[in-house]
Amino acid sequence: MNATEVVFVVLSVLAAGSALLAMTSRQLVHAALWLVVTLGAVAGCFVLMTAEFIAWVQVLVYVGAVVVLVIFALMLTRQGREQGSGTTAEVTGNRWIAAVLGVVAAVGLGATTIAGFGGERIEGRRIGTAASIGDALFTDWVLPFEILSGVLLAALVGAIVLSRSGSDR
Amino acid sequence: MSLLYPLLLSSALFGIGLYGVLARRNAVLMLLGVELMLNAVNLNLVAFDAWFADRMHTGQVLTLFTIALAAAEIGLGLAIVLALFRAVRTVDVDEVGR
Amino acid sequence: MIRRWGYVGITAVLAVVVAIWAVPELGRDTVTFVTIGQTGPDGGPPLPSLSPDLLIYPGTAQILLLAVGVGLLVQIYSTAYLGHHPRYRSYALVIVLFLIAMIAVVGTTNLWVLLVGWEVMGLCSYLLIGHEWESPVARAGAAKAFLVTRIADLGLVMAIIVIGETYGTYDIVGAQVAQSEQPRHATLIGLLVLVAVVGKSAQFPLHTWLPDAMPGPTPITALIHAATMVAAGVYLAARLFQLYADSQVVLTAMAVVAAITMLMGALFAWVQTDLKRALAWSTVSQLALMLAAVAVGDPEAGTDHLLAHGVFKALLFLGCGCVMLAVGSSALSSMGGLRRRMPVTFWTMTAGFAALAGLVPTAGFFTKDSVLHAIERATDGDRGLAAGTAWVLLVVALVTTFVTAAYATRLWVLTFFGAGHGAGPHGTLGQDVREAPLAMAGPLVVLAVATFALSVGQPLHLGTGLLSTVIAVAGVAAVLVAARRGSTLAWAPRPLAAELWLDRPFSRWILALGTGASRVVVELDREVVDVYPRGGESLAATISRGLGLAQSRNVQRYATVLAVGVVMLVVIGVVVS
Amino acid sequence: MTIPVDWTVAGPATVVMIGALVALVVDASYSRRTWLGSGLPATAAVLAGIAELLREDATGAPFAFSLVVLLGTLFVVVASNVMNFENAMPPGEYHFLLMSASAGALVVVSARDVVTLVVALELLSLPSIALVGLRQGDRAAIRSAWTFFLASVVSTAITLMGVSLLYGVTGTLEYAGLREALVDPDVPGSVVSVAVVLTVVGLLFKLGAVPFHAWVPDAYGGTSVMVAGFLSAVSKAASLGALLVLLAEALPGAHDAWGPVVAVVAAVTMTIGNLGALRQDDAVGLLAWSSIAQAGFMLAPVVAVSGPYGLSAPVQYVAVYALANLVAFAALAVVLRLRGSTRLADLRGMARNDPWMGIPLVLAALTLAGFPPAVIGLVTKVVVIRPVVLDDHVWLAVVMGVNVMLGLAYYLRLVVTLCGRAEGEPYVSPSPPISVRFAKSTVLIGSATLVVLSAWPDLLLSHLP
Repeated sequence: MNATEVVFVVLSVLAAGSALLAMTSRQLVHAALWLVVTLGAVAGCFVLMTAEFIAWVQVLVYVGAVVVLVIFALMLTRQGREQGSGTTAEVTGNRWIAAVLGVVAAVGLGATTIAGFGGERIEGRRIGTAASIGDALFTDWVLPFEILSGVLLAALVGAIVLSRSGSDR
Repeated sequence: MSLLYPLLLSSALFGIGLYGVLARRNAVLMLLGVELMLNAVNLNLVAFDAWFADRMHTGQVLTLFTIALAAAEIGLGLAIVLALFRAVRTVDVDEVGR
Repeated sequence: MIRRWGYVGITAVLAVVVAIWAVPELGRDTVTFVTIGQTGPDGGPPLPSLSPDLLIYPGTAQILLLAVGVGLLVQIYSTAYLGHHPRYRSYALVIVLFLIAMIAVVGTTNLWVLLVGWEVMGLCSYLLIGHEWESPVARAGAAKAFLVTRIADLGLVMAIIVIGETYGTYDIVGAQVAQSEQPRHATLIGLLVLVAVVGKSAQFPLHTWLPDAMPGPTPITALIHAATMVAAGVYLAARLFQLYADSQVVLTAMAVVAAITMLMGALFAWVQTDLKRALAWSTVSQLALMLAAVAVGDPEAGTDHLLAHGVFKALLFLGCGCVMLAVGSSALSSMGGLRRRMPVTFWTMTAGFAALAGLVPTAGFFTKDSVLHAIERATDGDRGLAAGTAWVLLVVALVTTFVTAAYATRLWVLTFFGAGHGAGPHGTLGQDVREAPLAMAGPLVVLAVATFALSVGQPLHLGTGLLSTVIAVAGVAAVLVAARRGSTLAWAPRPLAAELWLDRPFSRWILALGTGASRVVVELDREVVDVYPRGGESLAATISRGLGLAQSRNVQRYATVLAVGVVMLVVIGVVVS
Repeated sequence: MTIPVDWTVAGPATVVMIGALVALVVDASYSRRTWLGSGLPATAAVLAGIAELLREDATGAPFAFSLVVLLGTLFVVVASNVMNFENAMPPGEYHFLLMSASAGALVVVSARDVVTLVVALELLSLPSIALVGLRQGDRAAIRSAWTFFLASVVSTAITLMGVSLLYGVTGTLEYAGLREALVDPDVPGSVVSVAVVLTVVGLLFKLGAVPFHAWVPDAYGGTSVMVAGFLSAVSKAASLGALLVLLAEALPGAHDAWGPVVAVVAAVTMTIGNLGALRQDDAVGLLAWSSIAQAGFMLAPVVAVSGPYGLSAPVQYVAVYALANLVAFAALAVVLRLRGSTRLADLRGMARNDPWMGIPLVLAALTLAGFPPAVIGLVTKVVVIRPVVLDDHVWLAVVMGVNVMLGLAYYLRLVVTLCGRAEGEPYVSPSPPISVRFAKSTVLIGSATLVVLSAWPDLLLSHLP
């Protein structure tokens, strides 16, 4: 096990642990913050796999935008009747089925990947420079890229029109 | 580096995300579970891209798209949650349905 | 008035066109051209196409003429019977539509056209049974007829698909040509056709809809539920006979169905207290006789009897309509003594009952004789049906002949003789009981003439002819003697046994047996046969209520179902591959 | 530098997307809140998209599905006239979202790689979700949107996981590359199975197949009737087309993995859908459940996608289904606008007292049931059962037969209700505004098409692939 692998394992444990905390924490804002840790750790994993560009996008978009949005939403939807400031059961009665399904999904996927890719190794070539990604994006993948702009626009318009209150009509 | 490390981390994150979606009472945190699942996918894609050293960078390009799609989804999703909160004054999924 | 005759005119034009087309074909017995459908891509079976290729078969010309002839007479009859009804227009138009559909069924060689005609006939039947939709009985009867004949349609659709897949064509002639080269899937096709026939021709166990269809206007009953639509089932069996003639399974099943139905129908007809329902059960029984002819390998005898039966049963139903118009009810208890007041109706219906009973020289005698002869020939066992089955069938058919003669006589006596049981408080017929108007009596005369005319040129089989005549006369005589001795001919056996039949143990035994058997069959019918639809319905309702609970509007539960589903699908995908 | 875009794929979608933007901008500068401001540009754009599609002179299943999508969108846009744009629905945003989803549907069926497919699927999904929630100030609408949204993102995530594994075993996401790579005997079979099944999930979700169906009744019931019509016709046709092309072009090598899954899903879907429809007492709810059952019918021939009718059977079925469903939903939209209710009890006798809307509804129900006189419905039922039989899935064919019978039960209940006798005082149709008449005309044109097709089914059967 070389140094890269050691760092990767540490980051993995960090990511998985904070993800678990994010999904079980009783404090809503804490959950969002644990998610930031997870996303950061995953970005670190990207760097270790030499995908630097993806790592920066992950940090910018997720940590910089998505999580901020989420925290805003959590604030805006804070319920009036906060019994003990959010220490009520933050999971539903569904949780045991959910836990079983989560474990089944994780174990199933893990077993599949072990069966399919056990023993394979990633060589340390640099794959993720901004130049090479940009080149691929604007030659081979230009059509989905353009469609993506449509998706973002449509989602934006949809979000605006949905969050506009009914009273201004 | 062994290919299995990122893949196993991805499996774990996917399972945890699924649990979150199915178990969290708060609608916003259910969305966070979805984000975790998408991150698991991204890990897979980048790992395979690195393993193949794909000249078309299919994996990384799809990862970029996934991140953008996740942003679009969460934008629309939070708008829906806010509208829902205005309509029924709660984001508790057990009560939203009633 | 002029409008009403306008519809008659339309029907007449239709009849003339068909006559011009069909009459020259009457004597021919070869098919002149063959059309085979386009084959599909990669040599697969052809696409379902609805090309309008019409073709007259030997034998179909008569059926076409029967349909349009009876249709025309019914249309004329209806001007008087229903002419003042507020929905007369839709009624008359539906009859025209029905006739066109019947022409499509009988005249086409394309199975899809046949299916369309078949379905349109079913729809017309439904609309016309429910014509008096103010009455709940009519609505229920229409719905029942509709639902039960759906089963027949399913059988037909699947039969058509199987024929198409087997022989690569949806053309009847083409399929027959292909079959003569290499017969395949005879049993499957035959059983599916049998399902279609059983539903459409009201055979056991799907027989219940036909008697319940009786709230429909009487002329319609004559047209659809005696002469044409129900006969289409038998016609289909005869038309496709070649495709399943090799399968002993099919022929045996058909013989069993026919045997059960013919006796059961006759017994039911015997115990009815309502003239129209009795005639309906009689139709069920007679259709079974035709089906028996097909089962023993002589479809021509079946279609011949279909023709004769179509004429005399239409006559009986139309006569029944005249009687109903006169006394205002179809219950036998309100009839009686009509002989002098309604002479035309009396004499024509007498001819009809004679034909039903199978008495010389009516067409009914000759065609029934042909059927019996065909069954008798099959008892040597080399016509696809096992000898034992054929013997049983023959015995049942002879018993049915006896019962048929008996109930025909009973109905005849109860309708036209006696004092007029329920005719009024003073025991005399009301003054308004008089002969039906010309537009109604005329068709009766035409049909009565046809009942005799059709016997011209029919073959005569001396042995079976004598036997069936003896049996029929015995049946007639037994009832006449009973009536002469003052029997009310009511079906309840106890008073009969106490008052009249003491000195005739044999007759009493037959009657009691008949009544008992009828009771058992009625019970079986209600308790056993109805269980399937009821059971299926409640099962579906339960499951669907469960689904309602699952549709909880809780997103998380939906997502859980989704995730569980994905896991199960992955397992299926991994395990099966 | 040339940008490598295949315009046969992108052409119509680009035209429609530009139309969406134009509609949004025109509406913003048009003072009155009516259909006219954005509906006209939208209609023009769809027509231009159809012209563009025909100009490309394409053939095959993607072309046919694109045509169904565009004609369906045209129908929805024109019939949307019926909606109350003054109060409840912002017209500009409505048309923009509708057209965006339509553009997504166009790309979905003509995609040639999984990346485009995934992104286009989102272009179809996200605007659809927004459309469902668009009725402002309506609690049921936003609730339905939430249900739809969550189920949609979860199935997207699952699909993406499948796609990532597919990429892992093959090293490519282009259909042609996948097709070659999966034939290689060295690919790990278990991973391929898992990957393929997970990938198919997203499309099955859009199709509304069991167990991904739960959003359908809620979403259809909560949203405006024409949006439900769009989802049931256009969105469903597009996802079926995408599934078909994906399985036929990219994954034939993994037939062993998805064949049984698709067969089981089809059988369960049609059964559950029909059973669910049995207990509905609202016409829209009935159509929602029936559209689940219909998804099962269109899915069944997919098991034989490599056979002689594998591609043509679902295309022909979905074309007729989409037309009949649109006619039904448009008629119900008119009814809802004029009478305020689509409950079956309130529709009693409609074929008699309001024949211009009642009879098309009867015709559509008969077509969906596959019951003459709507011959075309029957013919397409045969068309989808045939490949299943040819491919030796006898049990599935039997299930289909049973479900045709089950379906008859509730479709005919609808027909009988419509043709029955109205109780109480006779309904007097109010004189509708001109916009509603416009919507009515689409219903009549659609039902006339159904009649023509019933009289001459070859018109459809020989012109779609």
